[in-house]
This record gives sequence, C-alpha cells and structure tokens, in this order.
Amino acid sequence: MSYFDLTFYVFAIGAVVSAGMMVFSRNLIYCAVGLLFALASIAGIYVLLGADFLAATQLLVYVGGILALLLFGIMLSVKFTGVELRTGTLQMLPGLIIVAGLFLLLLRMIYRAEWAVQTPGDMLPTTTTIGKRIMTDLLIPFEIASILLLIALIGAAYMARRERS
Amino acid sequence: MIPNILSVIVFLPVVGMLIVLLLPKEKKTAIKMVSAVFTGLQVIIAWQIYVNFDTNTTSMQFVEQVKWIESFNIWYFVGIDGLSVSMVLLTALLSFIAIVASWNIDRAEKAYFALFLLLDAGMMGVFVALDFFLFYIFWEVMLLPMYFLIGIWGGPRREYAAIKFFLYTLLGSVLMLLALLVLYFNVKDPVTGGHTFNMLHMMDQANHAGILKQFNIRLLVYAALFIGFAIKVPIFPFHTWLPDAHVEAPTPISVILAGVLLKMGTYGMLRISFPILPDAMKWEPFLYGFVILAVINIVYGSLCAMAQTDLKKLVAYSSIGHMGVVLLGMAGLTSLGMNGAVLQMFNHGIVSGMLFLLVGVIYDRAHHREISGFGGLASQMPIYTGIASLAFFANLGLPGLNNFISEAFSFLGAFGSEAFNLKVYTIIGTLGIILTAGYMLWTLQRVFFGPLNPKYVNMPEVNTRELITLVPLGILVIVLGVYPNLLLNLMEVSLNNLVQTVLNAPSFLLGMQ
Amino acid sequence: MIVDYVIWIVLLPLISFAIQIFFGKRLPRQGDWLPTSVMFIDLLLSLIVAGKVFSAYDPEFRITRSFEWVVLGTTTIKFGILIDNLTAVMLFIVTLVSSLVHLFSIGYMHGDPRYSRYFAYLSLFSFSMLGLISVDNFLGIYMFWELVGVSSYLLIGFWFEKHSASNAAKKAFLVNRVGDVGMFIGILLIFAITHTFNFSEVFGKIAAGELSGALLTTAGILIFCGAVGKSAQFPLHVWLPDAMEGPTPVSALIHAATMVAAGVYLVGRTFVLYSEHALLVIAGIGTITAFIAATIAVVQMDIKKVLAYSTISQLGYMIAALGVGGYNAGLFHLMTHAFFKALLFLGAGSVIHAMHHEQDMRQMGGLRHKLPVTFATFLIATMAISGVPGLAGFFSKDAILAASLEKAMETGMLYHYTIFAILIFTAGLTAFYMFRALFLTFYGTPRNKEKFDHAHESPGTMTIPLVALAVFTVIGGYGKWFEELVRKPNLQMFAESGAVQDATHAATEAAAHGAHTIAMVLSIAFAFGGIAVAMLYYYWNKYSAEAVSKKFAGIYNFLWNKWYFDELYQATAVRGTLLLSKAMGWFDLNVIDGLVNNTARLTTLISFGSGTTDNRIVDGLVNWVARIIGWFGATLREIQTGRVQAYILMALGAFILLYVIQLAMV
Amino acid sequence: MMAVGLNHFLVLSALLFVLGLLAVLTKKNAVTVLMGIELILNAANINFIAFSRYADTDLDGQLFALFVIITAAAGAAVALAIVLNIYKQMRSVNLDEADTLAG
Repeated sequence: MSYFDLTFYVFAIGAVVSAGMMVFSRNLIYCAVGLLFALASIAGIYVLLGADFLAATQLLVYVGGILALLLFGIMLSVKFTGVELRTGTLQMLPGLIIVAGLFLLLLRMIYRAEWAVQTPGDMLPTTTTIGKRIMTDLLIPFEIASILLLIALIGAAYMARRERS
Repeated sequence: MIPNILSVIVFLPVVGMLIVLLLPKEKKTAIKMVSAVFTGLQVIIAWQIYVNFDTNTTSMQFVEQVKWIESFNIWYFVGIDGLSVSMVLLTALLSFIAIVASWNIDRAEKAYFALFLLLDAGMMGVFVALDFFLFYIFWEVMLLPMYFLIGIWGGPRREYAAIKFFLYTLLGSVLMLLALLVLYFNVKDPVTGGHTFNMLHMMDQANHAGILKQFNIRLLVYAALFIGFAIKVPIFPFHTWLPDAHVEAPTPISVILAGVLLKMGTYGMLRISFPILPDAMKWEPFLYGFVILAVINIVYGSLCAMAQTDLKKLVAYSSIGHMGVVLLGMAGLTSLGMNGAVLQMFNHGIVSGMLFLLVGVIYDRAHHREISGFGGLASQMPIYTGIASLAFFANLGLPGLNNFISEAFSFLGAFGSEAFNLKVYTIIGTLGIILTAGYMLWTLQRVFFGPLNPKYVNMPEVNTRELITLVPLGILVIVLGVYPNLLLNLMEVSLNNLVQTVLNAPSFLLGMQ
Repeated sequence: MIVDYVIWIVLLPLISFAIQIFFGKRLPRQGDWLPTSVMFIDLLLSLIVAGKVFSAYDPEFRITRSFEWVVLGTTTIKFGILIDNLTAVMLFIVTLVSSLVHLFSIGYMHGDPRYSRYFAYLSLFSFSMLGLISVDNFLGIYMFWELVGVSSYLLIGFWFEKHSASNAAKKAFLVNRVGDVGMFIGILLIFAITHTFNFSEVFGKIAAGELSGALLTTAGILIFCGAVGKSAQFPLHVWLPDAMEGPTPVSALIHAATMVAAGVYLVGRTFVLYSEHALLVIAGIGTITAFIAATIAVVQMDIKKVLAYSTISQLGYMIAALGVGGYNAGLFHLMTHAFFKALLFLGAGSVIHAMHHEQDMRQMGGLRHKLPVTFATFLIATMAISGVPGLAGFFSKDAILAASLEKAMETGMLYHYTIFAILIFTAGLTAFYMFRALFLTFYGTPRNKEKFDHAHESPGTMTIPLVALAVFTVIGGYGKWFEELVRKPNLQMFAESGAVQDATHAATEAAAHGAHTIAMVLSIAFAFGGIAVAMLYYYWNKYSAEAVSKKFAGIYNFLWNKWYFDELYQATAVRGTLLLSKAMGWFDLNVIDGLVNNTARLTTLISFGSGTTDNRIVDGLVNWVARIIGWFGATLREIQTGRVQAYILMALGAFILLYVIQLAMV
Repeated sequence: MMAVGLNHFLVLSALLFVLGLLAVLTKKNAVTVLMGIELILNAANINFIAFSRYADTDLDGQLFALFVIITAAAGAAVALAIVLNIYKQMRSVNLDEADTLAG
C-alpha cells in the first residue's frame, strides 16, 4: 500500500466516520463537529487529487465560513436548555433502506461504467491556471457568482433581521 | 353593402354571446345592452339584405361557399332566395324584440342572454344554410339553448316541458338525420361524382342515384323528413309538446318558439322535402294525407284553443290552427297558395309574437293567466286593450290586417288548385275562420269586457318597454295587411319557381331514366 | 274626377278615425266636431257625385278605376272603385244618415266616459261602409264587409262593462262570421273558376258560360249567405235584436239604415250571379224572415226590440223583392227604409234619452205633449213604414208587393203566390205593431209618473236630424228617377259580344200593370186594417191585449220568446261547439298527450328495468372501480403528509423501483 | 485491495452522498438538514475533482467545484435566513411540524 493509498484511506475513513457522526448523532453540536471533520477530511482528499487551491478554499469557506454560520444558526434557533439541543430523527428505517438501495445502485453504476480514464499527470500547482481561467473565459460566470453571493448576502441579512415587522 | 352579409348576420349573435360571456355576471345592464345592440345590428343587417335583395331572380343570393370538411364533401354553403329571405327578416326582428322583452329576466341573466344569442345564431343559420349537413348542425345548435331556456327560466312545470320539447325535437332530428344520410349516399355531386350534402345538387333529380331511384325508398325518405319537420310545425299527432313548451317558457322564448321555431318545420318542407322529393310529395296518398292533417290542424287546433282556460295555452293552440292554414296553402301547389302560405308564416310569426307578448304583459302584472280570472281590463288599461284588440283581430283574420291576406291566399290557392282537388278540404278548413273568431272574441270578452275585476283596479298600463316590443309588430300588422306586396315581391319569383319545379318534376314511380 | 271624389269620400272618415283614435281625447270637445264635420263634407261630396252621376241620367252609367294590388305569377288581383247609379244612391244614403247620426250623437252621447272613442268608431264604420259600396270586386267587398262587422262589433259592445252588451257584440260578430264564411267559400268558388274577383269580369265570364248550372246556383247561394248574415235574414237573424245593446244612434245608423242593408246591396250588386234556383231560395228566405220578424215584433215591449224586429222584417221584404226579381223595388225600399227606420230609431233614441234610458214601453205613455218634435217625426215614420199612401214607404213597399205578385202571375207557381200572400199579410202586421208602439209610447196615460215628469224634449242637435230625416221620409218616394236609373242588370250587359235585348221585358209589361193595381189596393187595405186593429186595442182600448195574450198563451209565449231561436242555437250550435271543443281539449290532453306521456312512462319503465340491470351489473362494475380508486385515494391520502422529507423519500423510492424494474427488463 | 484509483474516490463520494441524503431524509432539525445538503454538495465536489484529476486536462472539474462552493455558500446563507424566519414564525425549526402542505 503506497503512501498515497494510505493517505486516501485515512482521509476517506475520517470523512465517512465524521459524516456518520453528523448523521447519527442526536446532539446538534456533535452534528456540527462531525460535519466540520468531514469537510476537513474532504479538503484532504482534494489535496490528494492535486486540487490545492480548492482544498484551501474548502477549508476557508466551509470550515471557516459556512460552519460558523451553521453554528450561529443552531445557537440562535435553539433554546439553551440542554434538551432542545438534541434533534430527533424521522423515518430512519425507510430512509436507511432507500439510501442503501441508492448506494447499491450507485456502486453498480460506478463499477459497470467504462470511464474514459487517463493516466493522471504530475500534480502541478493549480492556482495560476484557475486564476487565469477565472479571469478570462470564465469571467462572466465568475461575475454572476459574485453577484449571486452579494444578493444572497443582502437577502439573508434582510430576511434575518425582519424581526419586528 | 356588407361583404359576406349572411355570415355576418349568422355569426354576429355569436360574437355578442362571447362578449356577454366575458362580462362579469354582476353587470346586468351591460349584458342586456350588449345583447340588444347585437340583435339590433342584426335587424339593420337584415334591412340591408331586404334592400339589396334582387326580386327578379330565382337563384340563390348572397352566396358564400367554402369547403369545410373535405373528406365528406361538406361545405360551408349559405345563400338565400325568396323563400328564406322573409324568414331571415322575421328572425332578426323577433330576436330583437324578444331581447327587449327579456329585460325583466331576473336570474342568471348572463347565461340567459348568452344562450339566447346562441339560439339566435342557430335559427339564422337554419334559414341560410344550403348544405344539408350545415343545416342539420344549425338545427341542432338551436335545440340545446332552447332546452335550457325553457328548462331554467320557465314556469313551474318547466323541466317537464323542456324535456318533452327536447325529446320530441330529438326524434325529429333523428329521422331527419336518417333521411340526410340516405340522400348523402345516393346523390351524386355533378362535378366530382362523389357524395354530396349540397341541397341544390339534391334538388336536381338528375343527380339522384342508387336506391334513391326506387320509388318506395323515396317515399320512406320523404316520410322521415315529413315527420321530422311535422314535429316542428307542429302537425296534429305530434303537436303536444307545443302547448306545454309555450306555457312554461318565459314570454320572450314563447315569442321565439311561436314566431320562428314553428316556421322551421314548414320552411324545411319547402326547402328540402318538396324540391328534393317532389314525386313523393305529389304521391296522392301522401298529398291527401298532408291536406287532411292540415285541415285537422286547423279545426282541431281551433277547437282545442276554445277549450283552454289558460291564456297562453289558448294562443299556443291557436298557433296550431294557423300553421294548418300554412300547410293547406302549400299543399295546393299553386302560386297563390304558396305565396299565401309563406306570407302566412311571416304574418303568424308577427301576430303570435304579439299575442305572447300581450299575455306576458298581464302575466307580469297579475301573475296568473287564467282567462276567467280577468275581466273588464278594457276600462283599466285602454292602450293595452287597443293593442290587444288589434292583435286579436289580426289573429282572427280581419281584412286590413296582415293575417287576412295570407289566409285568404292560402285558401284561394288550395281551393283553386288545378293539380289536385282540394275543394272539400278547403271548405272544411274555412270552418276554422268561424272557430277562430269564436274563441278570440270569447277571450276578448272574458278578459277585457264586462265589469272590472276589483282585484285589478290598480293594474298599471303598459309601460314604454312593452310598447317598444308591441308597437313595431302592430305597425307591421297593419302595413302588411294593407300592402302585402312589401313581402310578396320578395318571395314571389322564387316561390313560383318552386311551385313549377315541384309540379313539373318527373316521377320515379314508373322508373325514370 | 268623380272617382277622385269617391276616393276622398271613402278615405276622409279613415283619416278622421286615425286622428280620433289616437288624439281624440286631447282635441277640444274630445274631437266630436272632427268626424261630424268630415261626415258633412262627405255628404256634400256625395251630393256632388250624385249630381254628376244623375245629370248623365243614363241607366248604364259606369265608371271604374283600379290598380294592381297583388301580382303573383299569372294571377293579378286588382283593387278598384266602381261607380254607377246604385253606388251614387248608396253613397248619398250612407253619408246622409251617417252625418245626421253623428250630429244626433253629440247630444245623445254627451258625458259618456269614452265619448271620443265613440266618434272614432263611427268614423271607422263610415269608412268601411262607404268602401263597401264603392269597391269593384268580391275580395274587396268581403274585406269591407268584415270591417263593417268589426265596427259594428265595437259599437254594439261600446258599453262593454255590461255583460249583455259584450255578449251581444260577440254574438253579432260570430253569427255574421257564419254567413261570411259561406260568402268566402262562394268567393273561393268563383275565383277558382273565373280567376278574377272583379264584378264585371266575373259577370262577363258567367255570360260567356264559364260558370253555369248547379255550380252557378251554388256560388250564388254561397254569396247570398253573406247577405243572410249581415242583413239578419232567417236563420241568422238572431244577432240583430241583441245588437240593440249598442247606443241608440248606432242602432239607427248601423243596425237599421246602412250596414244591415249591405246584404241587400250585395245581392243587388251581384244580381246577375243568381240563377233562377238561387232566386227561389232568396225569395223564400226573405219572405220567411219578413213574416217571422213581424210576428215577434207584435208582442215585444222594448221599443228598440220592436224596431229591431221591424228592421229584420223590412230587410226580409227587400231580400224577398230581389228574390222575385223586383230588383228596383228591393233597392228602392232599401233607400226609403233607411230614411224612415233611421228616423224611427233616432226618435226612439230621443224618447229613451228623455226617459233616462228607459226602453220599456210599459213604463212610457202620454209622451206626445212632452216631446212634440219627436212625436211628430215618429208619427210620420210610423205611417211611412206602415204603408200609408203618400209617404216614401208606401211607394217602395207597394213596388215590392207588386213585383212579387207579378212574379207569381208570370210563373204561376204556388210558391210565388204564397210569397205574395205572406208579404201582404205581413204588411198588415207591420202597420199593427208599429202603431201599437206609437200608441203605447206617446198616447194614453203616463204609466211611470216619475220618469214622465222628468221627461223633456231633446236638444237641437238631436231634433234637427229628426226633422231632416222626416223630410226625406215624406218626399223620398216621389219621382220616377230611381226606377229609371237603378235598372235591373242582366247578363247581356256584361257579355263581350254585342248585347241581346231582354225579350221578355216588353211581354210582361202589360201583366205588370195589372199586378200593380191589385197589389196597391190590397196593400192599402191591409195597412189600414192593421192600423185599425192597433187603434182598437191600444187607442180606444176596446179590447184588452192582455186578455188576448192570456187566451192564446201558447202562441204568445212562442212569439215572446222569439220562436225560441236563441234557445235552439244555444242548445245546438253554441253548446255543441263548446262541448266539441271541450271534448277535443280533453282528447288532446288525455288521449294524444296521454299517449305521449304513456310512451314516456313506458320508456321510463323499460329504462327502469334496464337501469336496475345497469345498477347492479354494469354500474356495479363501475362502482367497484370507483371504490377501488377511492380506497387508493384514501390510502394515498395518508402519504400526503406535507413533509418535504417524506416526499423526497418517496421520490427516491420510486426512482429506485423504476430503476430496478428497468434493470429487470433489460 | 488494489491501488487507489478513480473508483475509490467515486465510492467515497457515493458514500458521503448517501450519508448526506440520509441526513436530509431523516433529521428533524432544519439546520441538520442543511448540513446534510452541504455534505451532498461536497460529495459531488469530490466527483468533480476526481474526474478532473483522472479524465480531464483543463481543470474544468476543479473550476466547477469552485463554483459549487460559491453557490453553496450563498445557498447556505439564504437557507439559514429562512430557517431563522421559520423559527420566528413557529417557534421551532423542526421540519415535521412545518407540515402546512399536508393534504
């Protein structure tokens, strides 16, 4: 087992375990922490796949931003009496069955598909390329995304503060 | 001159109906105004037709012919001649008057006026259609609104009356459809050689082929058509829908029923049965049967009218009697009788319309129609009495008023027929003159004369709206009574041609060709 | 020129009718002056016409003008005016009586709530009557014939609040209609054979032999039916006495002088239509009518009823005269009768007016001093109708009797002798009942003191017409002009080929003279005999009429009840028709409609049967399907939790299911 | 166990995806559902990047993933705001109570 493989398994298992913690934990805080670790592990996977810039983004945006946001959400919406911090689950059994079915189907697809796989080249730094492409042929999507973010920001702020209307 | 004038006059009410449907149902006045405007426009267009009508030709005028359903050789084919023009005028006039008379309809106005306009379009279409299939479509289009108009806005037994009307007419339609199909499959289109619904082709005996060359088949087709139309006229054993429908229908609908719908029966005979199957019409058992039924209609209708205690029923039975005169006039196949008959169709439309409106006037005030429940109205409502007397006297055939001329011509035509000996029947038919006078005067006496019924001392005189509906008809009653040429000029050439065509038509009895 | 005058004579009353009916109430004096002055203008115009026509002094004088009214293929119906001596005379009679009646009505109808309407109707009548006598064809005469009928209907029923009045009006119109239908059939027959309505053309075709024999007789009798109705001849005479329900001036104008004479005029106008056989019928009808009506008049107590029956009787005379070929005599009597009968009715009207609408002679008596003008004129008229020599009635009645005797001598038939005998006997009866009425009304002691005291002579508008008519009653019979101008028409006049002289005319000249003398003597004798008997009973009171009526109670009741004609008709024709109509109504409602409804019921029954089958089996299936769907619905409803997660779950489940199915199928 | 290749990443992605889905399907709390969604998005991103590594030369997959991250951030912000609003309305963020859509 190569170093690459070992790293993959570490991160993969870390991601799956923390994701499982997120899904099956009843405590909202544990959920959040589970998600945190899952996302961080995914960032590791990104690194393995040679996406250094994305891994950095993942950590910055998700782990730093979104997760903080989610935690704020939890804290704001739940009364801190202890009990309320727990979240119940619904239709766990049918959910599991369906999800398992879906997983099997996905597995079947993954293994049966004839992926047009190339031999991966060297892992080069991607930041330059990404920056160039974003500023050239992907400029318009990028700008749209920026506007979207701006709108989302304003909208979210507006909706969240409409308390006394 | 308006292009496509016939399509315009037929579909104008449909446009009106759509506008009515688009209006919110609370805007009652707007709905009524729209209906009045559209039927009024129809009258103006009818006037245009009257002015532009060429009285010297036997051919169809204002013809429009567009292929409609190619695979069955069905055409949108309309046109009018001297026979239909008077009916178009009558329909336009009575529709307008009936709309004005509908002003006090007080529930579901939107539906009422929409249905009424649809009915109007159907009636107009029947009178202008020259494609048998198109004719049939319009015939059916007219049926349904009538059913609802009686069934929803009618009197206490409206459902019974409406269903009876519907079933009767449906029976007629089915028989007509059978005849229609036989004709369709056995008349050659002279151009393509295929089947055709074109009435003008059907009228040309040379186009008849197949089983239509067998005389007994022709008789069967004629009989089916006859019963189909006889129900509409209505002729004696098929008449019982009429009193019920008339009595239960709201006043304006009774006006349309008596004024226009009854005419469709005789119109159909003259437009379809007679010219398409002249030899069957002239077959003596049929012809004399026809005349006997006509005489029964006259005498029996008048006697039944005399026995009625309900004013509206009386008028209804009187219609049966008067339509008998039309039939008698048609049967003799003389130019005088034919013109008298068609003129009588028009005149009866006007007079019976007037009578129903008059009944409506007192029904609105007294809320009943029992003849014996009135009395002495003449001193309370002098204007009303004057107009009513005019209508009553017109109905009993007073010279100088319109019905006289047409009845006299019908009788003269039948009596003087050279093709058939109808003298005895005509003489029996003239009994109707006495009987009509009898029940009309008796009614006049019971309703208007004698001491005033104290219940009605405050009965209001006819109002302006009612006068608007009555006066134009009253004027026509007098004008056509003095100068019938106004209408006779229109129809004379076509009707004489019709008489000649039927008289000279070859018979398939002995195997023609 | 003359034609234009006549057209105006006819149309002016129509115009005044139109104005009067619509605006009469708003005109000053309710517009009574309008129709009245129009009638006087008409009178003037008809005098001018008469002057022009008579100045020609030609028995064959004849002007026509017509226009094409309706043209239908080969049939042309013309409408036009025919003016000859007879028309001129009739125009004069009608306008004279009508204008005087208008004048009289101003006083008589004063204060009536429908005063203006009354004058409108009078105008309508005048128009129709004048049209009737000037029109030149059968259809036209029929039209005006009906129109006079309607005006008569409206005027009889003028006081329609009274049941008796509206009944009488209806009866008049209907009885007339019966006759009219006969006439209409006659016109149908004539038209079917000759293809024309024009008098001259029809007569021309008869002369040419196109219409002859039994058919001609039938046509003649049918046309005569119209006259039977309008001139109140047996058996259709029953309407006229009832018609007295109308205002008295109307009775004078319509039901005495003019309209009822229209039947006589019709027979005169179409005289050549009548074959020998038809004339026999006509003479018989006229005679029977004259006799029956006179006998009834003898016992009547209502002054207007007496006059009504007298009118019927006199009309019978005229018809009988025409029937026996006394064309001139009949029409002459028509003219003189118009004068004195109008006078009698107006006189009676004056009496009734004075007595505050009392018509029963038993309530009158002794009025001669109270109403001097009325009495004097009434006396003149009574003498005229009774045939006292020197007055108009004498000449005309004498001419009729002479004509009938002449005919009897010519044919030698018992039938004609009987006619003569009955007519002469009736002349006596006439004198009797008329003087009876005169004595009961004006002589003796007042039998109703209260009404007598209030009685007073009528105003000038009412007495002037009386005097005017009295003048004509006195002088109307003199002069040979009528005899010479209104000559009996014969077929040769209408034949297209040259006229053949009436060969029989000269031969009978001598016989006629002999007949005339006998008739004159007999008629004077019977007239005075009648008067004498009347004086015995009612003037000197030598005998008691009451005693006689008690003694012959059967006859008296028979006469009092007018030979039970009304009862007979009521029981047969009226009740018969009504019963028949009831039966037909029942038949229609129960049998024909019952058939329909039973068919419907049967259909319903069948449909119920098939409906049950349908319900249980066919519909059962349908219902099961529905139920299953319903169950599914109810079950599936549970799934609609509203929770998004559940929906996603189901969507995924379905996706997987479909995927698996797809896999299984591949 | 063979060397880690594309399939391994894909299986990992699928596993994370179904776990995220499971969270979406079963969690009562709206915030946890949002977390599930984020997980699903990340699983997808793994796919993108893996294909970018194994079947792409131009870094298109990575760029796509980048945009996913951006929109996910926006989505998260808005979704959270909505959740907060729901909480204000219903005093709860439990999705099973927000069932006004129920038939």
